[in-house]
Amino acid sequence: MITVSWLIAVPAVAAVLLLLLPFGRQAAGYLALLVSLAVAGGVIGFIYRFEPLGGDQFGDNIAWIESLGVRWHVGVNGVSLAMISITALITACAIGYGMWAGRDRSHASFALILLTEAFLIMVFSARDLVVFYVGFEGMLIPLLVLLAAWGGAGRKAAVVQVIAYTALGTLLMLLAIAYLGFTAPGGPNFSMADAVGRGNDWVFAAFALALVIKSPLFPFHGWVLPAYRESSPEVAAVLSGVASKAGGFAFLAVLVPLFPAQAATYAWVFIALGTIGFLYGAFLAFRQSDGRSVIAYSSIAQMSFIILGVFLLDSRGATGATFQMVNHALVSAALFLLAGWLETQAGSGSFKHLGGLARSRPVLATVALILGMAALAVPGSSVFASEFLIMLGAFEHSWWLGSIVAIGIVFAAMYMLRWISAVLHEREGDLVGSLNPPDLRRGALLCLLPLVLCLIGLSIAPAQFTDRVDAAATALVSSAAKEAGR
Amino acid sequence: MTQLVWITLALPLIGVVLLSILGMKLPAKGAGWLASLIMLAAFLCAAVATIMLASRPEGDRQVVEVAWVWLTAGDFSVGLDLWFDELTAVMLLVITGIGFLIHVYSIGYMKDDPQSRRFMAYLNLFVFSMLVLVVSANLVLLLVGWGLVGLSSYLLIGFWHNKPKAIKAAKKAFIMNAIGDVGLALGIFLLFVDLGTVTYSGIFAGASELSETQASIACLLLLVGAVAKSAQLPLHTWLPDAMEGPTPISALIHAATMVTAGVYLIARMNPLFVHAPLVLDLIVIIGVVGLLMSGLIAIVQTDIKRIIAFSTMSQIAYMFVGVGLMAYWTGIFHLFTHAFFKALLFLGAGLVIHALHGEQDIRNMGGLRKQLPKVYFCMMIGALALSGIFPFSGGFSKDAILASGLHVDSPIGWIAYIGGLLGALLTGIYTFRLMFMVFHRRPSPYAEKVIPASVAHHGEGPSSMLWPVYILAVGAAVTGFLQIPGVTHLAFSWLDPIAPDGMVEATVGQDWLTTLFGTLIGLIGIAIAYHLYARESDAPERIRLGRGRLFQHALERRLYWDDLYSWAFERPAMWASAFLSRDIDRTAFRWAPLDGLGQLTAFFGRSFTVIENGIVRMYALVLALGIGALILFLLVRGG
Amino acid sequence: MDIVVFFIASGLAIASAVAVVAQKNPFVSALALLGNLVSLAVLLLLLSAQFVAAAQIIVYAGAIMVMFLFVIAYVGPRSEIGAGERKPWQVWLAVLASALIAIEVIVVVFGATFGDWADLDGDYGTPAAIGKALMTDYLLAFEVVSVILFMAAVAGVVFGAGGRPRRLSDDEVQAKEAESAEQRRREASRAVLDATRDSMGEGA
Amino acid sequence: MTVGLPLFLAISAILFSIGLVGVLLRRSPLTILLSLEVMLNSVNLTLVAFSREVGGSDGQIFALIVMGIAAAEVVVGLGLVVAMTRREMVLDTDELRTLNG
Repeated sequence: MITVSWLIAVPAVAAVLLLLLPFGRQAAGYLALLVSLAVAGGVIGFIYRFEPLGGDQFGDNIAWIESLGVRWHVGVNGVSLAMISITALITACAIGYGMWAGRDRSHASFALILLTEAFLIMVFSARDLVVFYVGFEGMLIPLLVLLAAWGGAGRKAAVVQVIAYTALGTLLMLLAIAYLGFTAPGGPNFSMADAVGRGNDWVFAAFALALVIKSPLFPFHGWVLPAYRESSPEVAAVLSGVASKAGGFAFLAVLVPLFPAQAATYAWVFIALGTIGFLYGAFLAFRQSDGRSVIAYSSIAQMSFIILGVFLLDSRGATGATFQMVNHALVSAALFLLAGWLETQAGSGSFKHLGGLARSRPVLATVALILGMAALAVPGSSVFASEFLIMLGAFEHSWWLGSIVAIGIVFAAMYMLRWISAVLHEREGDLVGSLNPPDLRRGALLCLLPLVLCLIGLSIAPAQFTDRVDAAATALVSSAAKEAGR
Repeated sequence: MTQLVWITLALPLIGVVLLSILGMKLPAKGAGWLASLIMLAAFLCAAVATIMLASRPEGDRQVVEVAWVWLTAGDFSVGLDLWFDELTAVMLLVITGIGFLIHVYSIGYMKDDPQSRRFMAYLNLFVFSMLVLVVSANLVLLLVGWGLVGLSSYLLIGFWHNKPKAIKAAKKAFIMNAIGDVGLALGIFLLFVDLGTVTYSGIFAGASELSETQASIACLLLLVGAVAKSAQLPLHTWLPDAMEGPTPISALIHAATMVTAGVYLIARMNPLFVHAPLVLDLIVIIGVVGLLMSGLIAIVQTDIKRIIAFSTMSQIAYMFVGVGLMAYWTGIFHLFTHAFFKALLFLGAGLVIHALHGEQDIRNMGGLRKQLPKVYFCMMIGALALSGIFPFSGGFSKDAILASGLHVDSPIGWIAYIGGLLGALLTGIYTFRLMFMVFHRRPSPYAEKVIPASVAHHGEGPSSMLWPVYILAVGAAVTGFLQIPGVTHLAFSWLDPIAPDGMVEATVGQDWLTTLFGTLIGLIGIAIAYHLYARESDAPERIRLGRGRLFQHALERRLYWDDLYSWAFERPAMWASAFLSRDIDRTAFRWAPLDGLGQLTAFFGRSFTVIENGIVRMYALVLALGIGALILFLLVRGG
Repeated sequence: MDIVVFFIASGLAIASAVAVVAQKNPFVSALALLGNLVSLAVLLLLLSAQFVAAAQIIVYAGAIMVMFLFVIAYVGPRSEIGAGERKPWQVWLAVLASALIAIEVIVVVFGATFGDWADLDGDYGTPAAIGKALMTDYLLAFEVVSVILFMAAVAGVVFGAGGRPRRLSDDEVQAKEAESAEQRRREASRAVLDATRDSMGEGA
Repeated sequence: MTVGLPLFLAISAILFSIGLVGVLLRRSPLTILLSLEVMLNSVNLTLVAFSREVGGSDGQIFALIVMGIAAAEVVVGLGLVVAMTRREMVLDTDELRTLNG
């Protein structure tokens, strides 16, 4: 019986092997791809066997560090499954893209991506605070190395930015977890289930601040832009697609259930910040001068929106937030791959040099258009479905909140249309002629296609997703909702 | 029967998929015919389904079917629900029928365009979206269709994507419509919060439980959506710009189908709107003001398609008046006839533009009657129908709307009646200004130069472009006979069941009286147009430079709506966004934290370089001092 | 009797220690340290630690100090480093720290109550007793020290002899020669200048 | 016997602090090593004095071992001085500041 521990162990072991053994570029790529596909296969098995009402599944619970009461306790519920699925998918696509693009010291870069995957799955399946913490902070290490070693020209400053922001959060979270673990009755105990409701306001604040920074939520978004813009495309895809979702996931699956009283009391803070961030990010996105900045700001907006959804503390908000995390992961990963592809092929991502790409590039135009339309939540898309749920939840929370948030739809339309037309339409940019190959070809296309197909599939039948997730997501916020008197 | 509707819905989608996948493997013409045949099949299915619906007893013509659940969360669930009744049937016929004709027309119109396959795929996508909009049995699915037609409209307006103006217009249309989507979505949220359901049947059943305030707010929000989609005041500015798209698009989307979705929405939701009488009055007022305003603006426009676009706005405003007066059937009836004559006018205009190699300015036309007689004849039918001249179709439908105003006999009714008649005068003037300037008068130098060669080359146009025009001309001429006051009664009786609370129908006498007035006023308008524009005359120029020149200028600037939006929203938003991202975000959120951290580190660094200077004995000194201090501490503490 | 010896010896020890620290010439410092060691040996004898005192004289004064003197002789005059540029606060802080420690210890020592000296066995402090302890209870420590000493000896050889003087490239040699020639010339001229000035001064 | 343990300890502390001043203030490695010897010796005195107070030989053994270590330290230290000399470096500890941050 395959448990989720396997999905963590396999990529981790493969990463170590890749780092230690002298693989050639081809061999390393194929091994990494194979491993990531194997993980994806395992996840598909999970999806197939998953019982929506069955609580935690595919888990393990064994002693790990006995003297500290730390247990290797992992499990998968609906929300975890959703996040693990996109992790597996996006990692596979990122590795595929890395193979296609060809990196120096490729075995190391693939190993680090696989390591990130292992840590991420650890975060998404953790049922013990220490396991969670190790995954949450551990994933930063390979990502930072990837950024520092394979990033763009401004990578040094970007790394400093990221470290400066996240180090603070890390420390606070560690303190919060230590408090929860060591004040447990009957000796140290880090089990999440036993920590419910034991924290006070300060612990909540420390924990929340760490997540706010990681997500990121306005006003702690300063590190996002350089990090996303300077990473190589596949790393940006992982970073924005999954790593940032770890923050949103932790809000929903760790913070709110662990601190129901505080979550209910201070929900308004997060709702306010989420609303501001949603509108702020969207508003700023439409004056950026290159594709990746537009997508980065839209990611800030979307993450704020997701957290807003979590803190609505109802079924609509929680399910919608989970769904939105998945959708946004797919969209932003694909967009970053696409924008990165364009940037590397053309030599610049600036709108000044691009434009008119739709002409005689049908595949590129189609993919870009589908992604753009999904990103602006055109009705009927899966992004629309999830945004609709969150906004409906917001409207049920209070009509004015729903009304304010709905303005975001217009902003999203504005910046995405600007991106589409700046890249695809109008006059042809001066660097467009140098694109080689001129259109998306097999290699890069194959990395994008799974993401696009998943989006289309989710658009056709979003209920297939929400049915599996609804029970778990609702359960996660139910105690906080009770505290809030809803 | 419902299977047929499902097939109707599925066919265009299959078309999209086929055209996208086969793509370049198909010859351009083959793609066009494939798409057209699919549309024909869809039309036939819709027609058969309608006949089957008609064959059912009158009280039993409302079919609801759930295909699958699309989205769930807690107690909220949205299905792919189908709603098939008389109104849906009318819309299906219009969409697929006119859609088919325009597909055929497009084969000829786009034959020289290398991207015609993409065009056909978009067209099919549009038809699919529009069908989703009208067959939906719940508001969310309607919103899906609503958004998808906006998307297809965006794609098609911006079809020639190397034209910056086209792309700008497409974006403008999409964003305006997004504002409408927001209104509609908020309306749906409100209804769900109040009633706990989003299905039509649930809303209709619960509508009477709503207070008037609740119902009014919900209706107002729905109206925002309707106004944006139907290009009514104050969200109308996108429609004239949308004429940058290919002409068949203007005919199909921006005249016959999509822009009438607002009317459809109000007619569809009539059991709800009944509970919001103030909103209904507001709709009438929006309609009256809109029809007068756009009629006036149309008189001074010089672009042939823009004139027709403003006329579309004006005609949809009539439909708004109709539904606002609770005479829903008149609105839908006018929608039906309008689809024919307006598509006819657009397609005719497309033939003219085609013959003139893309020239759209009517001042560069003139005298085309001789070279394009068939086009002239067909467009004349359309123009007469548009001007509401008896016995053409527009006359019956428009007069039915105005007669309802007379019948209602309230202040609002009188406003509608008088405003509508004034509008008829304007309609006559601008329509025949167009006709006279294009087809009569002395040919302009440009037309003289271009036309003979063009006609000699391919006649008035390829037959794939001419035949749809002929068919539409027939439609524009005869569809009005569905409802000859006192004789036939089909439009009312067919649509009557859609309004459970009943709807307004004028008496036969009121009808004929209005028809008389309407025709007379229309003829007066035509006469004025003849006087001013049919012959060479300096009258228009005198007006232009005379006492009314400020007014003239205002009209030419479309009453400054675009300038208002530009100055009130677009520019401040652009400036604010640039300011925020360039000055605030970069300094406050990106650099300040890092810079602050850097300053802090540097400060500590500088402070410690005094002792951390690499000289070992200084380290030892610190060590010794530390030991001394430690012992001192222990001593003082008395340990 | 004891107390007189104690004060004389400790006075000598302190004086010689000050000399070690304060003398500019390391040769003198080393000799002062020798005096310090001898005074300390006297103090150790007062404490009945005959063997340690003997070892102090033989090992320290005999072996270690000789090594010091050799090295000082080898290094020569460049071993003399004056006070140089030393900031006054450094001096004050160093003195403060040292004085602080000394005073604190003295305060503690005189504030505490100790028992009387223990009664001694006959062989207390004799080489036999020490040797027995070293070879039984403290064998491991003894062996470890011997290993450390051995390693230190190896290290001393490596440091002192293994490192080859940096060989200068030809260019550098030439540059250096030119520099020293220049310097000689300058010194010579300065000497002449000084002499002239002196004579002129005398003349004036 | 009239000389008490506190006197020995006090002398030891004074010697120790004198040596410390030397270590802290002198810049010649040779002088520093010499000052260090003063410090070590003062500690030896303490060890022996306590040993006498208790009446066991442990302290004396300890003092002997300190001597051994001191010898080792001197060997290494002097080796370094010789190496510096051979490399024509200035014998000034303040010049060796690769440790600075």
